[in-house]
Amino acid sequence: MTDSSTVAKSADQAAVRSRRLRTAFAALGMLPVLVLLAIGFQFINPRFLTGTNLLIVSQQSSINIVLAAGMTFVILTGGIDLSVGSILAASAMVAVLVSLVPDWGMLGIPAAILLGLGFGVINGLLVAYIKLPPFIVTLGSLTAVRGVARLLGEDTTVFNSDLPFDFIGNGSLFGIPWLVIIALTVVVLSWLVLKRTVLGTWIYAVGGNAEAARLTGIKVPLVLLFVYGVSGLLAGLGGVMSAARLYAANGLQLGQSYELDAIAAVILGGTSFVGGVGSIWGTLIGGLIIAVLSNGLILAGVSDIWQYIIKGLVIIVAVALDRYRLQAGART
Amino acid sequence: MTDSSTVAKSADQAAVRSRRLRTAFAALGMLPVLVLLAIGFQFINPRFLTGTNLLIVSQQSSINIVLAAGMTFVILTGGIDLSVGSILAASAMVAVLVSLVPDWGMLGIPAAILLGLGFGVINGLLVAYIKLPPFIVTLGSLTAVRGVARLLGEDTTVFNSDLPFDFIGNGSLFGIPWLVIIALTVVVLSWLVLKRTVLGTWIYAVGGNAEAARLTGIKVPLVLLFVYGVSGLLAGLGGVMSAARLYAANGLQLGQSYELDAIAAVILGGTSFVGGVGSIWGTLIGGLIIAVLSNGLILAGVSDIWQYIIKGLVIIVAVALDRYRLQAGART
Amino acid sequence: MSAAAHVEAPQRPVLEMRHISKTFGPVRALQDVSLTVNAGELHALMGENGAGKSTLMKVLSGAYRPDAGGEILIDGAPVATGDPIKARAQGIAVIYQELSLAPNLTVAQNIFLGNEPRRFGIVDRDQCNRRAKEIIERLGVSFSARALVSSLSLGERQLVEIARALSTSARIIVMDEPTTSLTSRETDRLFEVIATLKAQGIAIIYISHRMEEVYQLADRVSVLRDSGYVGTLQRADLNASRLVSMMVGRDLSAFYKKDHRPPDSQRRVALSVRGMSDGGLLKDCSFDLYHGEVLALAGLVGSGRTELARLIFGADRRSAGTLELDGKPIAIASPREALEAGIAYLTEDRKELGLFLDMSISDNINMGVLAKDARAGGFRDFTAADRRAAKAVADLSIRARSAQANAGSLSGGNQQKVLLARLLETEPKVVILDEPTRGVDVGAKSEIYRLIDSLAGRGIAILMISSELPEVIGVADRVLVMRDGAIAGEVTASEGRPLRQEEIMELATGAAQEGPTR
Amino acid sequence: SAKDLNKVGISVGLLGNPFFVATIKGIEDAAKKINPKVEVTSVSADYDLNKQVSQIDSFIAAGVDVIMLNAVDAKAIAPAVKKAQAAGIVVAAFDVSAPGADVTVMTNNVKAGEEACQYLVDHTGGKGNYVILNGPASSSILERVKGCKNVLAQHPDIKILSDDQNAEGSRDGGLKVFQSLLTRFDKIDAVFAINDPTAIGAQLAAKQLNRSEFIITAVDGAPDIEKEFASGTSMIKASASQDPYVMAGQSLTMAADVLAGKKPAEPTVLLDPKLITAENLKDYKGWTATR
Ligand SMILES: Nc1ncnc2c1ncn2[C@@H]1O[C@H](COP(=O)(O)OP(=O)(O)OP(=O)(O)O)[C@@H](O)[C@H]1O
Ligand SMILES: Nc1ncnc2c1ncn2[C@@H]1O[C@H](COP(=O)(O)OP(=O)(O)OP(=O)(O)O)[C@@H](O)[C@H]1O
Ligand SMILES: [Mg+2]
Ligand SMILES: [Mg+2]
Repeated sequence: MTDSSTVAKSADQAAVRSRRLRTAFAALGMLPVLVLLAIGFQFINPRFLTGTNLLIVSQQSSINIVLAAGMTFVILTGGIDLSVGSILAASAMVAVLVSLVPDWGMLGIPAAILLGLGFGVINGLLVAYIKLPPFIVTLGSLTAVRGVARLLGEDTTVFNSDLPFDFIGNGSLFGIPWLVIIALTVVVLSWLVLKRTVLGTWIYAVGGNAEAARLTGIKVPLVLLFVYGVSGLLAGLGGVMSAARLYAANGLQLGQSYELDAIAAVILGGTSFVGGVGSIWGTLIGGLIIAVLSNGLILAGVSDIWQYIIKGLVIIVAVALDRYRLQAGART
Repeated sequence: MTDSSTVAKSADQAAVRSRRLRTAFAALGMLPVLVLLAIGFQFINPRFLTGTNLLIVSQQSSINIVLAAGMTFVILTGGIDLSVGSILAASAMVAVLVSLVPDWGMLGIPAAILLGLGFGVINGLLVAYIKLPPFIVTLGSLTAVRGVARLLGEDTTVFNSDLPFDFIGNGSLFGIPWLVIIALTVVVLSWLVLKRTVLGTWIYAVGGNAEAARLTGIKVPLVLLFVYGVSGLLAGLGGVMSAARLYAANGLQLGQSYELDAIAAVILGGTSFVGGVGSIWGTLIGGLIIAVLSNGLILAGVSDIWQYIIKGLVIIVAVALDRYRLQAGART
Repeated sequence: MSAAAHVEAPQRPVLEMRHISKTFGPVRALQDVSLTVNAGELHALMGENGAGKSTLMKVLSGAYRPDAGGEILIDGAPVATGDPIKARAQGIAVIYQELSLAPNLTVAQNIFLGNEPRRFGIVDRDQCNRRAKEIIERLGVSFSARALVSSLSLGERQLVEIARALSTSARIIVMDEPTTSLTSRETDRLFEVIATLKAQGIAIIYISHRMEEVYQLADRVSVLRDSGYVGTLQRADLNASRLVSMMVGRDLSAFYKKDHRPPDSQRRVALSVRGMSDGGLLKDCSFDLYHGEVLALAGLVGSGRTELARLIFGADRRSAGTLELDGKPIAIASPREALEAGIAYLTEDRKELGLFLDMSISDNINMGVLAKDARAGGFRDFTAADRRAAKAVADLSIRARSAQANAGSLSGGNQQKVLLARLLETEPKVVILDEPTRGVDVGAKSEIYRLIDSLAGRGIAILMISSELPEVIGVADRVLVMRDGAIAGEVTASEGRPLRQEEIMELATGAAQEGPTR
Repeated sequence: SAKDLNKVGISVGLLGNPFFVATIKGIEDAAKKINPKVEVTSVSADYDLNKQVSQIDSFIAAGVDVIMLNAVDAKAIAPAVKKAQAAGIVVAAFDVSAPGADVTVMTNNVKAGEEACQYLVDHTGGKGNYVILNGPASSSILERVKGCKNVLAQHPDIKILSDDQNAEGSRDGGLKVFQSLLTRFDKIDAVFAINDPTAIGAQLAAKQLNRSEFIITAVDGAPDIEKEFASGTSMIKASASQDPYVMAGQSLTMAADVLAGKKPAEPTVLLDPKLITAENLKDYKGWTATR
C-alpha cells in the first residue's frame, strides 16, 4: 500500500513537472516565430533591433494588444466580439469631446472607458440573457456603434491639440512609453484574473463545456456578461489611448477592422476558437508578431502591395510552423 | 406484431410529415422578418414595392447571395472563409484584364472563376491537410490575395467599356436580370448538393462531429477541400458578376469587407456557427434582408449615420425575434 | 466482491418528488411520476432505456424545469425547481450519465468547479489540489489531480465525476449509471464509499442497468416504464423475474446467449495483430483473433484497451506493429482503410466520437454506406436509406418517435443501438466492440448479446472490450487481459472449466505476481 | 424640358471625413436657396464601387432629380452615370471627375501637389532628401503625387527616399508609417503628405522621436491644420487648400441650371487651390466657416 502510493506520488510529480514544461512551452507558442522574424528583419535592416525602434514597435502594438486582451476573454468562452473597433472609435470621440469641455479635461478618460463598458455590457446582455449568437450581436453593434461614433462628432474629426491626457499617448515613464505600460498592465491583470481567480476558472469552464458549467451551478450568463463587459471596457481604454496618441478622433475612420487584428493576435497566440483553451501570454506574442511585421516590412523598404502579400503569407506560415512544432513534440 | 408495426409505420409517417413541416418552418426562419421589413418600407415610401425597385433589390443582393452560398458550405463544416472579398477582387481584375485581350473576350469568365477556385483550393489544402485554423488561413489569404489583386492591375482601375459579357451584369432574360438568375441558380444547385447528394450529408456530418465522421470512414479532408473550393469558386463567380456590372475592377477597393456581409447573411439565415446545422434557403433570406435594409433606408431618406444605427439594430432585433419565435414553438 | 453493509434505514423521507411530468415539445419523457427517498437509504431506480430515469434526475437537479403541477419537497418543504444552483444549495449532488466535465480543465478544477476553495476570489490552488487528491485517493485511482481531463480515458472521467459529487457536502447523491465504464476494482471501491455515505445518513439514488449491483446495494427499488411510475419493491421482495417483468412487462429467459460454436481445431485466424505499440502507453501487443469467435479484452480502467482497438482500426498513429487479415498483411493508416478492409469499430464514447447528434437517426445509421447506396452523380438514394433505417429500427428495437428524429433526442441505450446499426450496415468481417452495452438496459443488453452471438455464428470475428466481468464471462470464448498497456495474459475456457472471474482479476491487477493484496 | 429641384441624392467616397461633411453642407445650402423644401439624402460609398453603383440604382428608384456624385473611381463609374442619365436624372460630379457627368466641379489636384511641393523646394534650396507619404490610390491622390513629382523632377539634387508607403490618409496611418520611416532614414529634409491628417500624424511621430530637421507640407486646408498654423511651432509649413463648401455648392447650382434647361457654357470647372501658411492664415475662410 505505502509502496504503491509513493510510486504513484513520484510518478505524479513527474507527470506534473512534464506537464508544466509542456504548458510553458505551449504558452511560449509563437515566441520562436517572433524571434525568427526579428532576426530576419535585423539582417535586412540593422536598425530594426535598436532601442528606439523596439519602443516604436511596442508602442504601435499597444492598442491592438489591449483590444486583443479583451478579445481573449471573449474567445475563451467560445464567443467573438466584432464591435471593438467601433467601440474604440466611439470612446475616442467621447474622450476628445469631453476633454474640450472647460475644466472637465481629464474626465475624458473615465467617460470613454465607461462608454466602452456600457456598449460591452449591452453586447453581454444580448449574448448571455437573450442567448443570441455572439457573431450576430457584435456584428450588429459593429454597425450601430459605428453610427453612434459618427453621430457624436457629426461626422467630422474632433481634435484637441491641448489634450490634458496626452502624456498617455506620447509620454514615457523611465523611458518606457505609457502606452506600453498600459498594455503590459492590462496583460498582467488579465493573466491574474484568468489564472488565479475563481472567475477565471469559470471562464475556461464555460468555454470548455458550457452545459457542464451550468450544471455545476456556475452562473454562465454572469460569466458571459463579464467577458463582453471586459472586452468593451478595454476597447474604451483603447479609445483613450488612441485619442491621446492622435490628439484627435474620427467617428468613421478610426478603428476600422481593428477587430480582425485583435482576433488575429488572439488566434496567432494559440487560443482556440471553440473556447476553453488559450493564454493571455500567447495573445501578447501574437500582437507583437503583427506589429513587428508591419514595422519591419516598412523598414525593409517593401512596397505597400507586397506588404499585403508578405503579411498574409507570414501569418499562415507562422501558424503552420507552430502546428509542426507541436506535432513534433507530442501527438494529438 | 403486424398491428403494432402498422401503427408504428403510420406514426412514423405522421412524424415525417410533421418534421418536414417543422424544418420548412425553421428554414423559413427569417421570412416573417423580411416581410415585415418590406411592409414597413412600403409604408414609408410607396415606391418600395414597385417592380423596378424589387428588381434593383434582388440585383443588389445577388453578389452577396452568391458569396453567402459558398460561405454556407464552409460554415456548415464549422469553418469560416474571410477571403471571399479579396478573391472577388482578384477574380474581377482577371475577368476585366482577360476581356481586354483581343479575341479572348469571353475567356474572362472561366479565367476569373478558375482563379477563384484556385485560391479556394489553396485555403482548403491548408485547412484540410495542414490542419490550420480556418480563421487564420483565410485571414492570411484575405491579406495576401488582396495584395495579388492590387498587383494584377498595378494599383489602378482596369476598365473595359465593351465588356463582352456585360449582359451578365446589366442584361435580363424575360425581364429577370441575369444577376438574379445566376444567384438563384447557385442557391438551387447548392440546395441540391447539400440536401440530395452524399457529399452534402458528409458536409453536415463533418460539421456536426468531425471526429465521428472520420471514424465512420468519411474523407474529412476531401470534404473540407471541397467546401473551401466551392467558396473560392463562387467568390470567383462573384468577381465576374461584379466586373460585368461595373465594366471595371479595382484591386484595392473592390470587395472590401464583403466577407462580413456574406457571413451575416448566413448567420441571419439560421446556420449555426459551430457547424452541422443550417440551410441554404435561410441564407437566401438573410441576404435579401441585408439588401432590403440598404435599399429601403435610402428610399426612406434616412441619413447615412442613422442608416448605420438602424441597420445594426435591425440585425440584432431580427435574430432576437427569430429566437423568440423558436422558443414559443418548442423549447430546447 | 465485497458485500456492502445494509444498515436498517430510518424511515424518514428526505426527498419527495410529487406528480412530476416533463415534455420536450411533442415528446412526453415523464408522466406524473412520484418518488420518495429516505435518509440513509440507497434507492435504486430502474427501467428500460428511455423510460425517463435520467430525465427525472435532471428535474431533481434543476437542469430541467418540470411541467406545471409537479413539486419537489426536501425535508417536507417545497423547493424551487429548474435552478441547479438552488438545488445544489439544498444538498443535491448529481453524477450525470452523459459526462459533464470541462475537458480543458484539470481533474481538481473539475471536482471543485463552481465550488472552488478560495480566498478573496483567488483560487486556493494548493488546497484545491490537496482536497481533490484526498477524494480521488478514496476512489483508488491512478491519475493525478492535476491531469487535464481531456487526457483521461472514459472510465477515468467517470471517476472524476464521482469525485465531484463526493466533494460537496450533499445529503442526496444521484448516481446515474456511475459504473458503466468502471471495472470491478473501481466498482468495489465505489461501493465501499457508498456504504460510508449511507452510514452518514446520506440518501443515494442509484440508476443502473446491472442487476447484480442493484441486488447488492439497494434498500428499495423503484421502476419506471414508458415515462410512468410502475412501483417500488422493498429489498426483501427483490427478485429477478419480478423486477424484469416490471421493467419490460414480460419475462426474459436466457440472458447471456452463447449458441455459436466455440471454435474448433480447424479454426482460421481472421486478424493477426503483431507488436502493436503507440510510442507511449501501449507496448508490443500481439494476439490472434479467429473467425467465429468472441474474444474479450479485459483490464482495469486506463489499461489501454481502447487505445489498442483504435490503433488496430487506424484511428491513431502507431509507432510499431503489423496486421494480417485472413493471412494477408494489410496496411491500415486510417479508419476508412480499416472499414474498406472489413474491420469495423464501435466507439465507447458514443456522444463525442460516435453520433451526429443534430442529424436524424436514419442519417446516422446510413452514414457508413451512403457512397455504396448512391445513385449516379453522387445523389442519395433516400428510399434505400429509409429502408435500411426502418429495418434497423425494427431489428434492434430502437425506441424513437421516428427514424427522422434527431439522434440527440434518444436515450443513451437507444443511441448505442443506432451506432451498432451503423456498424452492421457496413457488413464487416472483423468487429471491434468497445463497451457495447455501456448504459444499455437489460432487454436491449440481451438483444445485443444475441446479436453478437449471431454475428459470431456467421463466422465474423469479434473483439469485445468490456469492463463488466459477468458479461465477459457470459459472452466471450476467450479473454485477453491487459495491464499497463501490455497484454498480461490469456484466459481460456475449456471442457468442464468455465472462465473464472478471479483469474481475470488477478491478471488485470497483477496480483498473480505480487501475491494477494487483501 | 425644365424641371424643378425637389429631390437630391448625394453619394460620397467616405462620409466620415470633414471634407465631405463640408461638401454636403455646401450642397444643402445651395439647394435650399433654389427650393427651400428640397429633400436631400446623402450616403457614403465607403470607397466601394459596387456600393456606389447600388446607391445610384437606389437613387434612380427613389426618383431623385439630381445625383451629386463624388465618384469612388474616376473611370469606372461611367456606366452608372449613363444609367442615371438615361433615367432622366442630372448627374453632377464634384471633387472627382466622372466621365459623362452633366457638370463637374473639382479642385485642381495636380496644381495642389505642385504648390505644396514647390513650397518645399523653395525652402530647402532645391536639394535634399524627400519623403512622399502616399495614400490609397484614388484619382485625386494620384494627381497630387503627380503634381508634386512634376516639381521635384526639375531639381536633380532632390532625392526621393520613399514614395510607396500607404499612410491611409489618416492621422493614425501617418503616425505609424512615419515612425518607421524615421527609423529607416537618418536625415530627411522635406516631407509631402497627401492630405492634412497624414501630415499631422507625421508630425506627431517626429515629435515623439525628437526629430525636427525637416519641414512638411500637405493638401487640404482642414480645420485641424489651421490650428497647427496658429500654434506657430508647427513643422507643417503649408497646405494647398481646397474649398469643399464652395466647390460642391457650385456643382449643385450648375446642376440645377441643367435641370432647368440652361446648359452651362463650360461644364467642367477646375478650382485652383490656395496655399495657406501661418502668414496668410488670417485671410483663410476654413471649411467650417459659417457662410
Ligand atoms: N432533451 C431532450 N429532448 C427531447 N427528448 C428527450 C430529451 N431528453 C430526453 N428525451 C426523451 O425522453 C425520454 C426519456 O429519456 P431519459 O434519458 O430520461 O431515459 P433513461 O431512462 O435515462 O434511459 P437510459 O437508460 O437509456 O439512460 C426518451 O424517450 C428520450 O428520447
Ligand atoms: N486523448 C488522450 N490523450 C492523452 N492520454 C490519453 C488520451 N486518451 C486516453 N489517454 C490515456 O491512455 C490511457 C489508456 O486509455 P484507454 O482509453 O486505452 O484505456 P481503457 O483500458 O480503454 O480504459 P477505460 O475503461 O477507461 O476506457 C489512460 O491512462 C488515459 O489517461
Ligand atoms: Mg439515462
Ligand atoms: Mg476504454
